[in-house]
Amino acid sequence: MRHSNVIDIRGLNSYYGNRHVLFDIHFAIPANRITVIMGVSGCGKTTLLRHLIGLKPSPPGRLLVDGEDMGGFNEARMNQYRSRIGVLFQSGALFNSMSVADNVSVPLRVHSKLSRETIRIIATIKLHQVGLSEYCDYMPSQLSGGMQKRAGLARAMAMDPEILFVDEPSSGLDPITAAGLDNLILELRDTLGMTIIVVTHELESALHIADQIVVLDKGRLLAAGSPENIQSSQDERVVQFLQRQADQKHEDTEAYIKALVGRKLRQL
Amino acid sequence: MLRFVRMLGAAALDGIENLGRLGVYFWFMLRGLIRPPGKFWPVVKQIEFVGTKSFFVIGFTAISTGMVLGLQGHYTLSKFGSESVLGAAVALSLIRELGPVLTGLMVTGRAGSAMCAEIGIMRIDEQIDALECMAIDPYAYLVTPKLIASLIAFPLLTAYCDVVGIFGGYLVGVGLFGLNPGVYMNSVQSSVLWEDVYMGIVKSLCFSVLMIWICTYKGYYTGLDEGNFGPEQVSRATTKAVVLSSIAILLCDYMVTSIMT
Amino acid sequence: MERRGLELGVGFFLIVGFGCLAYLSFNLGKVSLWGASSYDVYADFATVGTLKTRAPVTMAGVEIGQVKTIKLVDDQARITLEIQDAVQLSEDVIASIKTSGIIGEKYVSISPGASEEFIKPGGSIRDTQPPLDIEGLIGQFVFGSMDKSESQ
Amino acid sequence: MNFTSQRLEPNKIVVQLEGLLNRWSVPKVRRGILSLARQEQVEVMEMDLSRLSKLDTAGIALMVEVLRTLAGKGGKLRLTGLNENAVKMIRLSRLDSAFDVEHSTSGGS
Repeated sequence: MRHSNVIDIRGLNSYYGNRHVLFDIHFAIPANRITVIMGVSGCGKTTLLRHLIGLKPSPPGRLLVDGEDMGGFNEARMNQYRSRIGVLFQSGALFNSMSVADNVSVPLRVHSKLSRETIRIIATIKLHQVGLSEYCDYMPSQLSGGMQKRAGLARAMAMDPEILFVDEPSSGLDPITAAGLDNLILELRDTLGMTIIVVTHELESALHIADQIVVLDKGRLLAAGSPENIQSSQDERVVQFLQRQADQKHEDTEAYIKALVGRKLRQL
Repeated sequence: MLRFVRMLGAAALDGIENLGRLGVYFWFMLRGLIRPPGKFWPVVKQIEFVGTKSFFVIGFTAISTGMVLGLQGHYTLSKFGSESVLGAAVALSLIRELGPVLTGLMVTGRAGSAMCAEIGIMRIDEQIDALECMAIDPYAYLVTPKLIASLIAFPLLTAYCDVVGIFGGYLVGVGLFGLNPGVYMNSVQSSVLWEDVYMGIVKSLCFSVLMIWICTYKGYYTGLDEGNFGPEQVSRATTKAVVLSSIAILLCDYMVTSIMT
Repeated sequence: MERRGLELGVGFFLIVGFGCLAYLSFNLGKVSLWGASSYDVYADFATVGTLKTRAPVTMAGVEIGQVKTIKLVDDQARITLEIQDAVQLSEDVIASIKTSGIIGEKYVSISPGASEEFIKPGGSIRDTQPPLDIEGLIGQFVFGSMDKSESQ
Repeated sequence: MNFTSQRLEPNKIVVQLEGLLNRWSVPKVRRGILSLARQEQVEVMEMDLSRLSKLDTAGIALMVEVLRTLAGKGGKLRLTGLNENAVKMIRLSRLDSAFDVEHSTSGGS
């Protein structure tokens, strides 16, 4: 019996050196659903993502995968987890020394005994799903940024993952392609029952695809819930975020002056 | 005063940390030998990159070095009336010393820098993260094929450099100074011992390991010192990689020479 | 097609590289692929002069081996000669240390013997002649001690 | 993963697939199924997927290969007994028009 929550996050704190970037994050990622992590740039979205895919080690007991502590994963267990996931990075992260189709083939070539022919067909199918089947033999540098990102998604899907992580899918894409990607993500959930985690700052797309929205602000969890819940939230900062108001109180004045003149305000 | 002591301590700790990481990196690089993915084609590609594409530059370096050795050697030896050992002078200095060192330095400049930049770009572009997320060992996938290829290519390039260099000396000695070709070749033949050739091979193997180790390490940890990742970090890492590996090669050259003679 | 170019380039590189390496090792470095094709023979000399290890060993002017080690045993110099397998030394050969040219290197010359028996690997050459010692020669001539046997 | 084949007519062959058809099992059965499709007289292959419990993209790719082999000599590939999972996978791969699919069993649409 499958755990209904694929990933449980229980009070996750994260640091870069001495800088505290995530504060006590608590939420769960349900299976077969789309979870959207939102927030303005620099709020810790990407850091959270790096914890979820095991690129940044997690402290013990704070991150559970199928009820198992990810902080205690050894290398073999981590690789087993990673064989179940697919990740699309912000930049697409295509290997620029090989063609687009070869990029999509990499995980299959390393992790399966499939023949070259079969792998080539799978790569073409995946590229077709993202609308790039005519670009199989192009080099990544010959593609636009949006196309690179779509090719990256094709590569993330190459192993038919159970869990798909997508970092900023629609940034840098034209609205039509972005909508196409949103629909593909919905289709993946509906047809394959994939668990999908999307990191984005595009509200419209988030409201369209999400089953659950998680809002982060300055490393803290602001709200988590269904899109309806988030939209009807009374919380001042959530409302502000939703209305995309310019963040007036972003920097406190005193710190600003201090940064400018190098001393405290009252000393002036 | 206290501040100075603290700075010294911090620098020492930093150095130890770096050394430790360098050691762990070396271990991961070796571990890559027995880990998937398959390495045959990657190694072939790297041999092409390190070996075939260095042919011209090594050949050019070797022939000009050989000719200079011929000129200088002839000038010095003619003072003692022993031009007949010109071949020995050229061959021994090339095989024991200049061949391995010049090959090491030239290949570091040509291929080592490119390797560092390649891996550095993969680092800042999240490609190494992507590899890890596909459960592919980035060391086994990226670094180890380069190591194997260099271990094969370096001794061969060195031998090629030696032979071309000896021919360069021949050109000057025989062509310019009218030495008897038989005398030159006989002097080469009778002076060179297997031990000399062996030393050259050992040196080139050491240099190949050093170059790969340092250049790919610097690329792999691009931006680590500064804590941020950007194109300027790649260029900085590349510069550091070339300088450090060149120094390491020269130091190692001295050590191998002193141990083996 | 791209792959063919790659294969061609790498193949070319390997051929030239191994060719150069083989030339250096076999032609210049004088390595024989059949490593165990020599055997050791000992010879004791009263003095070896300035003989060095790896000096050639010749018979009738043809190189048949080289000097492997030089050691002091019982106040005498014991040298180990590495002789090629194809060459068999009669029991009664004479080993002498000679000089090539005036300032040239010392080498070991072996003059052929007549015996039917051959020296086995690990055996020793009984008759040896130390290098020509001009000072000693003059002394002998002056003091007339010609009958003193110089070799045992 | 197992498959059994049955020659119905000289030019028609029925392949029954059983179990999982995914990237682990495809390499084991690929050669066998393709050699069936390559037999000279065979023009129509019918793949019975009713006992197939799971199908992933590698399985789809195998079908594409069979289709390609048959199409090269004017033959056809027919899929029967598709379960919901198979129908979805084929639709997701945008191949529903390429295969001759029989939508009779277990409502996929």
